[in-house]
Amino acid sequence: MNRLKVAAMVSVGSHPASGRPCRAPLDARAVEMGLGLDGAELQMVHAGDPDNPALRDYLGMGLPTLTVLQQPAQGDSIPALLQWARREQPELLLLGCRANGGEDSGMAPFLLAQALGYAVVVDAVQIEVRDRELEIVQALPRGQRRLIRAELPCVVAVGAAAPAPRQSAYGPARRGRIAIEPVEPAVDIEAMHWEIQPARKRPKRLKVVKAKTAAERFMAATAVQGGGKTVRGVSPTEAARVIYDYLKEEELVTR
Amino acid sequence: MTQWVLAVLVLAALFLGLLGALRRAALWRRGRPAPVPLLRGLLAMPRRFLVDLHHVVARDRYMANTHVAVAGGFVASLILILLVHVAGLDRRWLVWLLLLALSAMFVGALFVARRRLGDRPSRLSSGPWDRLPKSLLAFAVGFLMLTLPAAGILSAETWGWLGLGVALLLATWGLAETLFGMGWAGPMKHAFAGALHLAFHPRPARFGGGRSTDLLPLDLEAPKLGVETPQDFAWNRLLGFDACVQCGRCEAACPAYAAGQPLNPKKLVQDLVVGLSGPGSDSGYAGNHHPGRSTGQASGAPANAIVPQLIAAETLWACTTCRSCVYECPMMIEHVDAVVEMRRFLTLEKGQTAGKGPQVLEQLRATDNPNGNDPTARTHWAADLNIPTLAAQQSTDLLLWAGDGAFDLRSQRTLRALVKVLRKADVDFAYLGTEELDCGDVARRLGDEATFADLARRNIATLSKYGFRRIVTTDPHALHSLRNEYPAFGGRFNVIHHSALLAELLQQGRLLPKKPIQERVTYHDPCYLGRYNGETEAPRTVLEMLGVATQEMERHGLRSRCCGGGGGAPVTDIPGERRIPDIRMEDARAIGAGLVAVACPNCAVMLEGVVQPRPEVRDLVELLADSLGV
Amino acid sequence: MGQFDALFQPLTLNQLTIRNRIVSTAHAEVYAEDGMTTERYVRYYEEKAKGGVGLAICGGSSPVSIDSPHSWWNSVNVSTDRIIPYFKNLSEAMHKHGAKIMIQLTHMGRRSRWDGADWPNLITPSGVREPVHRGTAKTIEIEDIQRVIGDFAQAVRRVKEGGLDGAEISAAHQHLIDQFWSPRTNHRTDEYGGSLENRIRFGLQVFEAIREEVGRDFCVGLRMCGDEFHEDGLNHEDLKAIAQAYSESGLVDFISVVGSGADTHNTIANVIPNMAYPPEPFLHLAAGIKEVVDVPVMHAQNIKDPVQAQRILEEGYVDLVGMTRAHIADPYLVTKIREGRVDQIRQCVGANYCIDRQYQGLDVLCIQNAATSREQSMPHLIEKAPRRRRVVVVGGGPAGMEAARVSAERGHEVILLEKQEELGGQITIAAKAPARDQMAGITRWMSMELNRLGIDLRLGVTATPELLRELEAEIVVLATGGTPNLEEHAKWGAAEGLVVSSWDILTGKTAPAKNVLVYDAISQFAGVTCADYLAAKGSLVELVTPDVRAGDDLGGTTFPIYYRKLYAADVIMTPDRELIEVYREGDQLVAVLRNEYTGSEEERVVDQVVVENGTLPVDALYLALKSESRNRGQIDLEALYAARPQPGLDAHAEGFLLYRIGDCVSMRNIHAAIYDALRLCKDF
Amino acid sequence: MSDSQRPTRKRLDPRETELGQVGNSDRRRINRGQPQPIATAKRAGQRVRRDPRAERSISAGSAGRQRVSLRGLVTTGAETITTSVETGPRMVRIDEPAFLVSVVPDAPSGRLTGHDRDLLGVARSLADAGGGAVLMILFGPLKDDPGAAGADRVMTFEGPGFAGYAPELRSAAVIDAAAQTASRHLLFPDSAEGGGELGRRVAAQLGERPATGAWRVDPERTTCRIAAGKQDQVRPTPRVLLVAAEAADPVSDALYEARPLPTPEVVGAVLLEDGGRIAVDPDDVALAEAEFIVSAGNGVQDWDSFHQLATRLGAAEAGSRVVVDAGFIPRFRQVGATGTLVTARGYLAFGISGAPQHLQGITQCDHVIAVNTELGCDMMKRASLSVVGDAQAIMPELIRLVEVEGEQA
Repeated sequence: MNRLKVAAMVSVGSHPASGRPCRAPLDARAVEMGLGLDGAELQMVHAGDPDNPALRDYLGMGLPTLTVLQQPAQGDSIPALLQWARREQPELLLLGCRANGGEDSGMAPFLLAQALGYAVVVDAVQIEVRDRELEIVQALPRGQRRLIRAELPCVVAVGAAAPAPRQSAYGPARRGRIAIEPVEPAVDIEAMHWEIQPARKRPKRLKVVKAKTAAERFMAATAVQGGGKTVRGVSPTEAARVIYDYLKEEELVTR
Repeated sequence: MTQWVLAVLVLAALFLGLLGALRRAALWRRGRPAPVPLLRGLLAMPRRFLVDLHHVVARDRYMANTHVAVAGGFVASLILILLVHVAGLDRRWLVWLLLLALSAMFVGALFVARRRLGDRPSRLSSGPWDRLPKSLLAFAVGFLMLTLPAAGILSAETWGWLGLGVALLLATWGLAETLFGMGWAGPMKHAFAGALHLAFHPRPARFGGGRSTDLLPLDLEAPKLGVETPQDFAWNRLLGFDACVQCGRCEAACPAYAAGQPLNPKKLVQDLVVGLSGPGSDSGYAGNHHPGRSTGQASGAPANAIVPQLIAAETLWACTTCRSCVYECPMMIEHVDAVVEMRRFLTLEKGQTAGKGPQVLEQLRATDNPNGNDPTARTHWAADLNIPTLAAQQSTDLLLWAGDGAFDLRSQRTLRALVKVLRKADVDFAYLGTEELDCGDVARRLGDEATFADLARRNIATLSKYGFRRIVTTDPHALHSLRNEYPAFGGRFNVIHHSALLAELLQQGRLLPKKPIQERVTYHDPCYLGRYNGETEAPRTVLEMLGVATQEMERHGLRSRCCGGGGGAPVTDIPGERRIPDIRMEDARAIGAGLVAVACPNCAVMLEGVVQPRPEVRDLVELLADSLGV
Repeated sequence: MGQFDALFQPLTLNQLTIRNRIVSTAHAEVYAEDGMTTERYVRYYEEKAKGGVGLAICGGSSPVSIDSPHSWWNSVNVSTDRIIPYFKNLSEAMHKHGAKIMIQLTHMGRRSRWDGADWPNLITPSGVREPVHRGTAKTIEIEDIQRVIGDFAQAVRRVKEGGLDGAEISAAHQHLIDQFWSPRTNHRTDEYGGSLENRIRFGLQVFEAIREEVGRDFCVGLRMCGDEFHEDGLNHEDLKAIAQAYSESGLVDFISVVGSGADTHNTIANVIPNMAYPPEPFLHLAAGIKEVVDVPVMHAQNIKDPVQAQRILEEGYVDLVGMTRAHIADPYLVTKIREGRVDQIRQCVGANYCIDRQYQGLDVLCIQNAATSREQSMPHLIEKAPRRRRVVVVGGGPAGMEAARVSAERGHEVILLEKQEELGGQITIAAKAPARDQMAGITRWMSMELNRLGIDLRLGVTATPELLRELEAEIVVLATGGTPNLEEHAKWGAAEGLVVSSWDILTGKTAPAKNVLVYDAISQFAGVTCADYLAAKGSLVELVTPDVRAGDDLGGTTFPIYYRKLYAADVIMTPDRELIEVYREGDQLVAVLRNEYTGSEEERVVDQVVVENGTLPVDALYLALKSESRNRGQIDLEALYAARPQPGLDAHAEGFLLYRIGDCVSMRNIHAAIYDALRLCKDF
Repeated sequence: MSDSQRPTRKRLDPRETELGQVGNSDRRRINRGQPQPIATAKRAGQRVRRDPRAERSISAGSAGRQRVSLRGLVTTGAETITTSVETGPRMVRIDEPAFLVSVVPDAPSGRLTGHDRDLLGVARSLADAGGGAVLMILFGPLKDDPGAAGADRVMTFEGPGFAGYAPELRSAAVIDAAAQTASRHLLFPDSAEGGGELGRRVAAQLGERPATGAWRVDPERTTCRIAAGKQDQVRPTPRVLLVAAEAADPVSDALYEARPLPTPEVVGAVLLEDGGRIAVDPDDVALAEAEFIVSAGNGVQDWDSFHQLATRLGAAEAGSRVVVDAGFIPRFRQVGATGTLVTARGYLAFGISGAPQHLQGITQCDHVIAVNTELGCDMMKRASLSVVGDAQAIMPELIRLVEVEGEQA
């Protein structure tokens, strides 16, 4: 039986506190997911600067080689990655849902899938391959999970709820090989006209006070808001029924 | 005839024992090479045995005396037996001497037997070790019976054939245990391996009253980093393991063992003995196990990976590197070195640091501090103190090394108190501010030599830019790294612990405590200050000058019990039955202390983590600052 | 760095680095004398500095001009150079402990009283009278404007020369600057009125003059409001525009935002939100202003808890949190956060005892911390006694809890006997009323401290002379409290059960009836909150009082809360009537009222009459033990008032010392009970 | 004192100036005939008029006692004091829009999320800036009023193919709808509820480069948060936008037409199969994240039932500070300003009276259900459904109901 060809596409992240280059958290999870696949042949590929020290951190996860499609760090990595994927024909493409530190648009999985004609699943936390079929567990908000089945070939974008990546060990990181492949640099002309500014924190909205009069604004700020239906003078059984019906209506209980 | 039989017996035992010893030596030689001055070591051995080792053994008076009697008696007997019974030198005084030596051995062996067979401490291994006193008695009795006639006290016929047979049997048994067993892994192996271990000890600086506690640097270019298999250890390390007498003093001293974590240092050494002499299993082991584990599951061979077949990873990660096992070991075995060497392999080659270790190491690399704090937040604790930075003024008398306590609210209290006290004493000091990096202690104890080396080199480069006379730190771990471990990386600095500085300032009268301390105080010696740096007096001097009558806990000074905060143990967080700091707090409660004075940020955090109600925990300098009213 | 890292991030305002994000914002202390700071003033702030506060802003509404009177609130007078050496004392005291100190400067304009001291004509942009202070004022002339602008600049110079770290210019509570801003008070047609640009001109000129005088490097901030909540006033969008303009001027180093105008009785209550308000009710206003300015933003108003403060800072709503009342309740707030002793923080409960006193021109005191603002005589941190004694405290109300706490802090063996199954005494009852539940916070802290200190707490135990003798205490403190005083007038018919007490209602002992008359002879919280409680339960309530208005003794920031609620619930408030009789008629009660001023009488037919007439001391135990005690139960008043140890304490004599404190002596309030306990027990 | 000895006094009920008379036969009574309806006079504005002077004059004018019995009177302030006249929202109808802005809300369980409503606020501002209209594209019925949320047009795709997880067919539908209506902009919530994925699929298929994490949008320029939140990117507003939460305030002041539009036929390749939800232990989810929380306060004594109910409902457990202090609920499960601020869609509170600090912790909750013995406590004022009753009686009944219904289902 042929071994499943899997590729993990990795990018360089930046540490939230120090800004130093490091593994992109979701890409590292993608590599972790790839390493966990039995009987798969995993390749790691990166488009960018081969001298970036963070790349060694990926090698420290245990794979002997990281292919780097050499191009300026600021360039658009998608064309290079596509070109590589068309040549190498991996059946399963793993990458993080989002990069960490650049445009972070989260478009890469979709663009790759669209161009390659693969299926795409995002926010994956776990995958299993049986024959040519993939079972993917997808993370939903509030800790919920969904099962998705897909056929190979497929792009699986790994989410933050996926298992944490393994430790990057110094020995393998030092010994690992960075295989450099030069590619045509792709310049992102559109983005060159965009203005980049330091971000200011956007705190969560506190109150939407649409009140028009001063008195209403006053009340909105100082009094307890809300107030809905009140049920009184009913038996516990009836009370339970009212509550239960409400929960069902709002799909808080589904059973 | 008897004489002839006896000579053959002795010579045969000697020969077979020697054969075994050579085989044993061959096992050790499978280890990595280690440069050892062979002759100088051998020459130094007797002194090391009689002085240095005796110091350790003498902490247990009973055993020390017994050992002098038995070992001295045995060695003398053996020489005299060779002279009297083998060489046939029939000098009366020699025979009397032999009788004397045998009697000493007999009496000593009786005491050994009493210790072993009576109300024995549980730390002692049984099995062959319980047989040993009997064997020694057999030896002594057998040769006494055979020598008495030679002395002319009894006639040759006294025993009759039967008696003579019994005597010969006893002597044979004794010779088998001592000489044959010495070479072939009987309990007496310890004498032979132990003597050579003393001669070829990996830390010769420990002898002659010296101290050697720094971890040795690892060649990061080596094809394999750290110890994977028993034969990855240096040969003299293997020799050291073989010297173990399974007395269990390490076990009794080990905080992780006491807390029910899966580490028994004695068993750890025995596991390595199984490994170096394997293939084999630990089924012959007759002592206490790693807590929560049972005998018969561990197996190993010289070229097989140690973890997990021979030793579970948790066993290695439970160690707090407190060095109390090393300090207690009468055979001067270096358990901590072994643990760290095995951890190095797990971390550097396998990427299998336990617990939160991976995150801590990753953060250290990314931010130069173990919790991933914004590096610029390193000076937040001092925002209102206006401490000059060396970047601004280039030189100072005293450099304050803040350590990573700078990020921790608890430790900041200590640092702030120190700054106030230094100001009060009019000391000229400055700090590195955001130029300071983690000293690398945790990385190194967790086996990440690469990160340690990187941090050490960068810190040394920074320190080398500036002028200062001394470095002071509140953190004994930083003290140890900077003082003892940076020299190997080219950084030689005069580093003192704040307790020493405070004692100095108090003694010079530059600080005059005012308010007395009402609480009943005990002082907890940090491992990295006491055992690692030998500093047990200065903190007590400070307390004394504060007018505190300190109450000592049972284990204090160089034998202090660890708080559980060293060696990355809080990071790996190996579960046990209890928490180490709880045990230490029990020690304090047992003497009715209302306040535990500490001198290490790790100790402060660990001991304060014990649930209330408990004695208060204050650093020395906090007490001093209170008393000075600053 | 953990749970509270956002709090302990230093912040630099202009050239000034503040060690953490916690500020004690400006309030009037009412401790200055003759316009100069006093030892008490300095010690009050120094204690906060010791306790770790990052920045304290003192001198709420300190005037810069002589026609903005300082005497009404005993403020610091910054209109004279005489103040400079006083400032030096203050700044040295603060800097010694690493804290920064600024002062709030203002011209109050119309928001003051003219009937005293120099009898000034107050000034305001358009001569509009101020409702709360009844401040009539003249229309400010151009010459006045020039003068006041100069006064501001000179005042900031004095602040700088006095070594303070900065000044906060107030435009927050309808002071002169925001009287210019607000169309409510500015009807001018010259260059200071009309357009927003004109209305903010005066304030900008003030800042320009300040910068000219003290330079760009001295820290000067602006305090402003986020929404005046008046139909004819400034709304949030207006104030955002103003904030943006001041920020863009580059003259302002920080902006401190408070919610709500303050020139009516009802809006004043917003400014210092009491326990009825949600936490940080006006944070959205401060956050809105932060969105449009480039300078750091500070906000106070109901931020009392470190978790809450951390969340506000971490989310990035504002850059500095004002925890002012939190510091009045516990000046060691920051230290306790730093040291991981958050549970030991005496948390402000929002009773507003402090600020309500201030509005009455009385010195600021804390309902639960009697050491605050008495730093000269009362310790915040209690030292251990040289000798351990056995102290028995009877009664677990405020006096008893504090007595037990202080004695335990002294290191004594303390036994506390409480008849009920829980601690709290009358606080527990008070906390049953709507919007009063936070009162229980006083008990919560006390009880956690008593637990931490390991006292022998015996609940559900009635103290008897026999029991006390058995306990063989060296000191016995009786704090047995009071009981409702319904017996004062026999005609009320308490004996026949015609009236019930406010306690009966609040504890749920007596169920509310449909039509209830509440008679409140005390005019403190009990009557008003009892009426509120009944109304919330659906009763029709009339609240009758012989005083001139319902809840007459409630302070300026508190009574509006209840008026809002009582009016909304259609509670009839009938002042000036005395309850002279109650009698039964059929299954109803008839309450007879007499008008205080005309003597005319009228009746009410109701289902229930609730009388709030304060308490009578519970003193039977005291009287029984008095003669046995070494001191015959007497407290040496001279020693007590001078904060000296009681005379009998140093003697090693036989027998016990007996003291009684709190309502079991005579009815006063929580603060009085706690103060007595502290000053008595601190020397045990 | 006997009745005959009583002096004669007026009886007055200032609540109701309607003066009646009662009293004993030996006292003077005033029969005022038809009482003057002074206080009850109401203007059209529903305000009660009171004239204390008039009340006083009536009482002053009477020589004897006057009594008013309040029994039977039902007037309470709450019913009569209404400060403003209710007016309906402004109706807006755009018949011939210059262009359409299409919005695809998440609308899980048929309810618009807060994020959806913010998104509609953005859509409205884009549409209103140029005489356009907002088209809401839905998959399945909506329980909320799309017009009130700001939609001029609504297109609802229904059918089994769109139900559940169907991003491929949905993206095909959105592309078809956008093509059919020539939408100028396509807006998605950049959410984890599906909008983030759908929007990116659509953009990739259309070959559009979308603005993602857009938080400030106007017809010309869009600001997106990038670089792990450390930078903003300002760019021309593109056709496809994935908009962050709170990029605009929700629409609240007008009612839009929400005219239904016919849906196009949708054909699309489906490579993914929805395997359905996987059961998750609610206690494994962080409290701040929990979907449904059952919370206990002082009024809960029956802890067995409480825990059992939480398990049966599949809800996370939480509590007020009081029960946490008392040790019934662990500290990390405390809700409130001093504990955790929760975001649950449902918050079922037993025996919690609603201290301000507690209410602060549940401001983000959509559906608050309060069970309490105290009518009128603050928790009930906050709740969307309040039940007056004892938690101890209601919890077991609810458990029973969940069991029975669960079996039937």
